[in-house]
Amino acid sequence: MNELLEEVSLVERPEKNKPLGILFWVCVGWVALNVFGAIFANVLPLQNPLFENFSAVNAGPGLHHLFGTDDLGRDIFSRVVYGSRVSIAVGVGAMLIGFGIGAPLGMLAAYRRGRFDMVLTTVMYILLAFPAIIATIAVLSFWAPRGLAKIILVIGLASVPLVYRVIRTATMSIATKDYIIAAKVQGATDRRILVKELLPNVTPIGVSFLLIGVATVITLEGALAFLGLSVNPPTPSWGNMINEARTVMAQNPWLVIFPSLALCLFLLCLNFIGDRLRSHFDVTEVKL
Amino acid sequence: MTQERQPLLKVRDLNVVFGSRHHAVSAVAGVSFDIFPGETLGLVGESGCGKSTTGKALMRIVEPSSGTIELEGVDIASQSGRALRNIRTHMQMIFQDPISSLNPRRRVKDIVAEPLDCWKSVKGTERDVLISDLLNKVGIDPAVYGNRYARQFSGGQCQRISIARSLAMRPKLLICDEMVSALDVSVQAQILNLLEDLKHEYGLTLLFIAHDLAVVKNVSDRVAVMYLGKICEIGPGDSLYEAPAHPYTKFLLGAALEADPDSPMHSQVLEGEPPSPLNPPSGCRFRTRCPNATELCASEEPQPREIAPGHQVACHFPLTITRK
Amino acid sequence: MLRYVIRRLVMLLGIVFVISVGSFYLIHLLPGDPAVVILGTGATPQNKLILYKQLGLNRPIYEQYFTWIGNVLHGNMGTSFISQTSVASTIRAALPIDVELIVLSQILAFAAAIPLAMRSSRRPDGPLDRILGATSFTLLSVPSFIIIVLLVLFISIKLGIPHTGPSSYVTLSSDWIANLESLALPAFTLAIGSFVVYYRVLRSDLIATLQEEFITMARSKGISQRRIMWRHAFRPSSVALLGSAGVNIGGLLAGGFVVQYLLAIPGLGFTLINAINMSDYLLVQGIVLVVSVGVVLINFIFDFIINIVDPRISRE
Amino acid sequence: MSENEKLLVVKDLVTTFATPGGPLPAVGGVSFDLDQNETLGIVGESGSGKTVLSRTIMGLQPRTNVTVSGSALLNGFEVVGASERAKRQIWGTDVAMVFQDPMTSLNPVMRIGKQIDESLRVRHGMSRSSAKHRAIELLELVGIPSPQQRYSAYPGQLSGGMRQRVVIAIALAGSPKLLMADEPTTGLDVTIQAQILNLLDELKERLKMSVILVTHDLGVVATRTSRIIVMYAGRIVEMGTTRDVFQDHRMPYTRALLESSPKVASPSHTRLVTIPGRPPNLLKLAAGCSFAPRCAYATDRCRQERPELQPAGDPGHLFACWNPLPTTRGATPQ
Repeated sequence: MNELLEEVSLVERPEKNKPLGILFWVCVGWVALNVFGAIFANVLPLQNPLFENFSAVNAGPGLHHLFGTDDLGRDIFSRVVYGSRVSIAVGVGAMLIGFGIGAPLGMLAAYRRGRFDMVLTTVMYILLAFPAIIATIAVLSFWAPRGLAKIILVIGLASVPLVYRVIRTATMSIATKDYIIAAKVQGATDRRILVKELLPNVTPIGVSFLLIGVATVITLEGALAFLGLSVNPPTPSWGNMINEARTVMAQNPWLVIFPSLALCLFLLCLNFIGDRLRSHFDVTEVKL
Repeated sequence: MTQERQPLLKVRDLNVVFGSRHHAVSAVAGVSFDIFPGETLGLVGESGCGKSTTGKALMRIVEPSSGTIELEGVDIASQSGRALRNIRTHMQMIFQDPISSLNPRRRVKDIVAEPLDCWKSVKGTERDVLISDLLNKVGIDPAVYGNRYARQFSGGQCQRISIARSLAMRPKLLICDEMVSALDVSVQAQILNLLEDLKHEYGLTLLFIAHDLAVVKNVSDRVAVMYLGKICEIGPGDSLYEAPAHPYTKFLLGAALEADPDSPMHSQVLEGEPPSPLNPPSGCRFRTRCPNATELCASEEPQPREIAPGHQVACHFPLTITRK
Repeated sequence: MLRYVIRRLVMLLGIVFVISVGSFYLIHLLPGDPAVVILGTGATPQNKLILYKQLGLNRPIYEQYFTWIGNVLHGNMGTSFISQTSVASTIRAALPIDVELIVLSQILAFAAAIPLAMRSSRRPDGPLDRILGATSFTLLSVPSFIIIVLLVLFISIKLGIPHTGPSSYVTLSSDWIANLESLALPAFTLAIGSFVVYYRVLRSDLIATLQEEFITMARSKGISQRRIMWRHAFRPSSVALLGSAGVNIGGLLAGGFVVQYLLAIPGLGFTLINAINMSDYLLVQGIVLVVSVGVVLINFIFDFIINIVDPRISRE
Repeated sequence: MSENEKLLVVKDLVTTFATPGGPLPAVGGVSFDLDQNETLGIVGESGSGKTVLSRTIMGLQPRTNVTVSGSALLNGFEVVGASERAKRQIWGTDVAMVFQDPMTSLNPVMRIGKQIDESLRVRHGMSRSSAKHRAIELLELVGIPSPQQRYSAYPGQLSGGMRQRVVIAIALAGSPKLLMADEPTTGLDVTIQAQILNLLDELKERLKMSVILVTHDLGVVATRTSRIIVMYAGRIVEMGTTRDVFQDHRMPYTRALLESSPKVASPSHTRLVTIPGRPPNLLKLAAGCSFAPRCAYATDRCRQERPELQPAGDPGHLFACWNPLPTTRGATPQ
């Protein structure tokens, strides 16, 4: 069908890009709101997430406590907002490390090819074969003491081979295009080609993968929290809030439901934005 | 001072080998030719014959494994770094796929200005005037289309933009690699005429690579025919088409379709398909499909020899030439 | 084909070697005295001495490795200083549970994903495709630990259905019905995650394949729709599916700990978490090695299957 | 000849795609017919609707976002509006198709022998061994060397020309009465193209088929068809015997098409006749003649009123133009 359509209407090449749609902007808004909350949690008129109000233990959602309180009387709404800090910090921080190292290497390897590419790619593929989750857990569990920075660093480094592979594949599909050869022929330097020709075309792929990567890392952080390998209580994170609430969820299901909802909505929005960008920029499926 | 014209481009014994030692494919095997200033040399052959690779090797887009490529006496094959980048601006190339030869995320003006910006040779308003002028020359209104992105254009328009870009540095030699084969006939005619006009206006020398015999004849002064990595015949277009000396050229011309119901049907069709370049036949590479092949063709490779002024053929038994 | 398999086998051995070195030196990458890390809190001077002797920690580091790998190849991964049991036997007891869980979940996931993807790809953007698209996309964003928690919350606690709650694992050999009941919840949870991936990958590939000219060609032969889907569209569309299945199954082996931990299913993941909590270094090391090699093997096997399914790949 | 002896009768066929930009009339009302054992050429540039037309005649248009109206009576079977199930009965036996690109029209993960004998076994109920036997015969028929071994090859192991022969073998498996060849030689080299065209000619005579040759290349149809249809913007603009279309064309577009392609016989540097502008956007078709904006002879009438096909003297020669070129027949009466 597409081929036939191209045949009949190729006159003025139609914009292939689908419009982004309202839902996309709703998701962007939601993500922005979460990030805003995470950054300005201190400044916002929120209750202290660590304050144990024993006069209001296990309260349901209401006016005073929007999402209710937990078994120690702590305000769940403010804990959810504060909890987003850890998730977002880990997700964004780890991906920044991953992209900071993996993306330039991937682009360079795909553009330069030759021995540089061969050696680097072999190393990365071996690292990729090593299950990143297991390695992360093993390192985090024996590398005391735990802390946010260490978690970000370990997950970030573990994501480098994956980012490298995605960016390298994406760059290679672009680097063989005639316009790259044309730029070379006009006497453009390698740096100019990387910045002016390759980067603008790799960026959309990179951004959509980055967003989906952030979502994946946040999920991983949640899993680590369940194992007690994320930040230490009482600092709230979405993961450890859900984990702590499990024991009392029969009595107070809100304790589980609100942080779960916050986590899932945030992940959903990230995935949706990433997915929409991918189809908008006509990027072929890049597998995670 | 000699009376004889000096060639603009002198290619001697060009070889391009792809792949590793065990799977070596010699895509171009000892190709030599000259291109004189102001002329158009057509390079024609079937897919896989190495014509495109030859064009790319001249620009060092693929690395030649041996041979010399002299542009006005300077050997391109031995240049590197900035010198190579510099010498490349004297030669430009237009590609087969008009759409993929333009960066979809850049504006038309910037694409055409790219060579100037690379060298920072022309700046400011002078640059803008030059770009507008180039776009006008190829029939694209710079005021209307200059700020559009390349992805919004059709194949024919993209090819016009490519031509404008290639002319920005005032190259001496333009290599056109199947530049009209992706276009419809009506658009193809527009582009071919445009190319002819610009050739005169800019005093260009062209290497025109294509598989379409009629198109090649139309644009070329001289034509070279390639088969399996080698040039089998080279000569002035009109005489080569009228009286081909190499059996392969004759078959190729015989297979060409004419839009004329009275033209003869293909009575003599070349049988079989070209052998694999991984394992080319000994001696003459065409001998496995040639009706005139003998023992000699298998044992000894025919060297190019002149059968008429400027008309060379690499065949032990060239077809008899009947001249008017 | 044979050349390709041999090349991949050599690569596999190389990767396994690197993994074994990685697992072995994990301890040296960590700061502090290895003996303290290994023995954890129970590091008496006497134990330390035994350990030093057993592992040869005072000998050159490469000799330590060869001693260790030699033992591992003989099925001896050492004896845990915490539980005083052989690491190999602990792993042997736990591994079958993982295998069973993975097999069950994959059967469920494929059984749902393949027919549904075939249905929805026949009418892209049709009602079924839209519903499944939205559902799968939402499920994609729900981590397995939340699914488990919510399932336990609603099924076990609210509805009070027995046998599906935590800590009810029964071995396959003792009572297979009870075993299946106890694995139903974790297998279902893992199946959801796999289903989402498989459905989405297969659907988009099938849609692309169905637009190919060879499908029109098959239609023009006058053969039935069912035959076109199964004989012509499914196989060329299944390369990405198999690739993601390889990655996903490896991921289940490596990342199955969440579900196992939450439901107290004593598989490798559960054992791993316990070992981490007990600071049982040797057991962690053993599990890391086994799981890593397992993941690599799974990827290798799936690569091999992909090559059989699509002869284009090995030719390239 | 009466209508029921015609192999194919097409009347007012319209194919419209539903696109995000609105309805797109890829084929906008086409009528013609085809005799038994005749070779008809359909010529047009990309965007002329020739490929969509050929698929619609077979009922092979995409199944979603397409509406078809009019009639296409193929060997007595009404294709338009027929269910997929009903059309399966004519596919392969009444009509078969040879596709443009042999790289994409063969299933890359299925052995070529299986692709040939599939319809023999499924449709004609042949046994495994007799189907294989027949498939090898077909491979031999289309000139594939060592067909026994080729039977179990994958398409990727064959060259483009060989693949196109395999596609033809598949099409011939059900002994069709009409062979629809859509740009059968476009991706092939000239020498291979000549081989394939000769093969099609030979098979047509041998198997008493009719052939519709869809192409953008006038050279392909010049010597191998008895009649030609010229399409522009989804409509027939001229139709007649091959000789009429080439030598006595009345529609300016036909002439422009003929003269804009370079000829081997004309000398180097011959200036080509060009058609200014580009083919129209089918989403924004104007009221008058679609070719008017590019036509040197266009008048106000051309821009406002669409010309219908009208007879041009010679039997079967029709053209759609208000200001036709003068006929050359008067000058040299036969």
